[in-house]
Amino acid sequence: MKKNTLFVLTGLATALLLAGCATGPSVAELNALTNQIVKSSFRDQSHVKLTRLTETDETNLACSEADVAGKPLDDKTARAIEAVNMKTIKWPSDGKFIGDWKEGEKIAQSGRGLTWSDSATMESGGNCYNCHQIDKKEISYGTIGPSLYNYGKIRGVSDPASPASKAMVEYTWGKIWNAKAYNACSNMPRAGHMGILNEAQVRHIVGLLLDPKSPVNQ
Amino acid sequence: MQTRRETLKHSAVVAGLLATAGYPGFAMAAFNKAGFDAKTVQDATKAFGASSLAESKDVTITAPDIAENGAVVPMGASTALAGVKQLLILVEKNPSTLVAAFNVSDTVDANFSTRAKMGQSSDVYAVAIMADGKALWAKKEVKVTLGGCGG
Amino acid sequence: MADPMRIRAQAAGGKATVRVLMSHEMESGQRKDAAGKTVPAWFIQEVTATLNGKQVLSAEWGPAVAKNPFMQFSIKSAKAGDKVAVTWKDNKGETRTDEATVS
Amino acid sequence: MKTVFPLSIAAAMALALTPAMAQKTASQGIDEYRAMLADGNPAELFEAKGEDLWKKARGPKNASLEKCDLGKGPGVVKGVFVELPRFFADTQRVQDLESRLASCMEMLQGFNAAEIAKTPFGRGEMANVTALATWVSAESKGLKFNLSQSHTQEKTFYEVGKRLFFQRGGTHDFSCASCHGEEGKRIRLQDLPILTKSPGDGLGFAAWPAYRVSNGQMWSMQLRLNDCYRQQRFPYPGFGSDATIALSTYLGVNAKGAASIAPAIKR
Repeated sequence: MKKNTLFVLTGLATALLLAGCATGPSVAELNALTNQIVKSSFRDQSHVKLTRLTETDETNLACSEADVAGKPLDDKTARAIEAVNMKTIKWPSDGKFIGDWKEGEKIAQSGRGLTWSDSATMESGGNCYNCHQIDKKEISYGTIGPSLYNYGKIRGVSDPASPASKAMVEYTWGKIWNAKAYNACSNMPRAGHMGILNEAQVRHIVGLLLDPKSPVNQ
Repeated sequence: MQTRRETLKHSAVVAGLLATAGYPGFAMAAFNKAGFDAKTVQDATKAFGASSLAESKDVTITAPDIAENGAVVPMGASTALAGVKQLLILVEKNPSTLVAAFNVSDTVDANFSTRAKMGQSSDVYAVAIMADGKALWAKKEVKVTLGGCGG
Repeated sequence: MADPMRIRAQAAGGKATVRVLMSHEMESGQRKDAAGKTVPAWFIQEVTATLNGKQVLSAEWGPAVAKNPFMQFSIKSAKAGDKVAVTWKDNKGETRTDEATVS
Repeated sequence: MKTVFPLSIAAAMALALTPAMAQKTASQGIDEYRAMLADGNPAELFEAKGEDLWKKARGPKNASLEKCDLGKGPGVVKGVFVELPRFFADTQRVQDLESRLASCMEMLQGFNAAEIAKTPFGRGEMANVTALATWVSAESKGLKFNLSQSHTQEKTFYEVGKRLFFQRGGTHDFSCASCHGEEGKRIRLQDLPILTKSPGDGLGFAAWPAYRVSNGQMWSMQLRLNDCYRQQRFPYPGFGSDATIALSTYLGVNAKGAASIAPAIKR
């Protein structure tokens, strides 16, 4: 294995050396080399397949490229990516947006699932507390995302079933289902779209955030 | 007060039981099995021969307010009182409360530190077993937080 | 064979502070392995220390002492050049002794 | 370990600026906890083991590693850690500390480096590589990172590493930058070092190998990266693979000027 990798690399590096001369390899050459190195360096482990990297979608490819270049996507590309992602959102099949906030809290606490050391069949957690403050009682929360404490209260959702709350309820569902529908290169995973959480789990999370009885809104 | 002979006898019996349960046999007769099996601070101190248990400002427990991980929690016990025989470190909510027992001699300070495992947030105790059979304690609450992405 | 301990003994103010790190699993007996079987308890049960060959400390430990244990204590009237030795013995009967010089 | 104290004081001061009261108390508590652990880092046990392994005649060739060239000539250990990964002429590739140690074990002692690379972390000769890396890193404690970028392959690896750092993928769309692209962020209560530039002395690349108190294991940089990738929901990166070394090159070059505290103690 290692020997092969070595040959691939030295072969390519030599080619790059000859082609690049004083200026070094071009961006396209470096991108190609990176792809080749990814293929030779990573392997399937348990249920986690190499295709998770080799079949990355256009959204991730465009955002990664923008990150490397150090400048955000232009408006047009960003809106196009958001539109593509918006189409993937599956709205609740029974029209019910608000689940059990107690279940939602459990899902928000769990960061398990979909790694090569997790069982392939387990229900994944939402990883929410890794990045967000949610229930104020939990002091172990991350700060990569904004605080979600008082999420519904701040947004004036006193009755999630009321017509006045409709837009906010739908946005919350959509954001959890596919965050990239609202912000092309958001750091937030696309929980519903990528199959991290199922419909019932998303419903519970929306409940945690918007149910006036949830500790989030106290 | 439990005599050393009784402790020996007790340990031997327990070791026998454990051996049949598939545990490795206990080679050391001096090991205070009853103390380390105790589920409460009171039972653990009793196993060290203490007849009474009282809070004391002269006993100090050192531990952090919050432990980032329950697998390793630094804690220490100390006292300046004369006549201290043993210093115990205990975690109230662990499956067995006693963590460690240090025998005080003329040649060491009555001040010991180690690191304990904690299954959950709990009060932790330092108990000084005195020569007159009294046990004096100090306690402190340690919160164990969830860390890491897996939480 | 168990790996060696790290013993640091430093003299100050007429006594020596001794810090010891031991290499040991300290298996609690509460943990289950991948197959769901309880991993049997395996832990250091007895720790003793000597100063120039004379015992100064003995301690009993349970399985709640953390893995790769740390212990700190102070020996009265110890000075630079004195020898501090620490011995541990676990519940499987395995034992290890290491020595350090007070600095 | 003395260097740790000023660092934790600095961290406490930085955290004292956080507005939320509960948060401040928690962070200060955690800081106190970390300071208590810093004195008596079990990494020292692995350091001692590593030093012993370096000097002992072992392997099919019954030789020690004392002639191993880690970049500053055969047998030189002090200062090599803060200059790795680098290009090695004898293997014609950029290598990090661990893959280089495996090469030395093959060339000098007759072990099979490819076999070592396949061994799980914490087992057999892989555990020995980790112990060796722990000791070698300790011999550069306090020195500042200063990786070479003079060889073309070193420059290429930096560029590839940068692309890997920003590569979004897996089920969660995570890249290294999702967590390490901005300053002052944390996951749960863990502070996250920014890795697109030097995060400062003893942080990020300058803190591994480290002893992990959560599982009582000694973690090398290869294992640190491996577990980052696991939690990113990425597939498995091979030990010493070009991807891990390119990424290390990117992190190491960015860490320029940061003083190493390795081996550190971590959650």
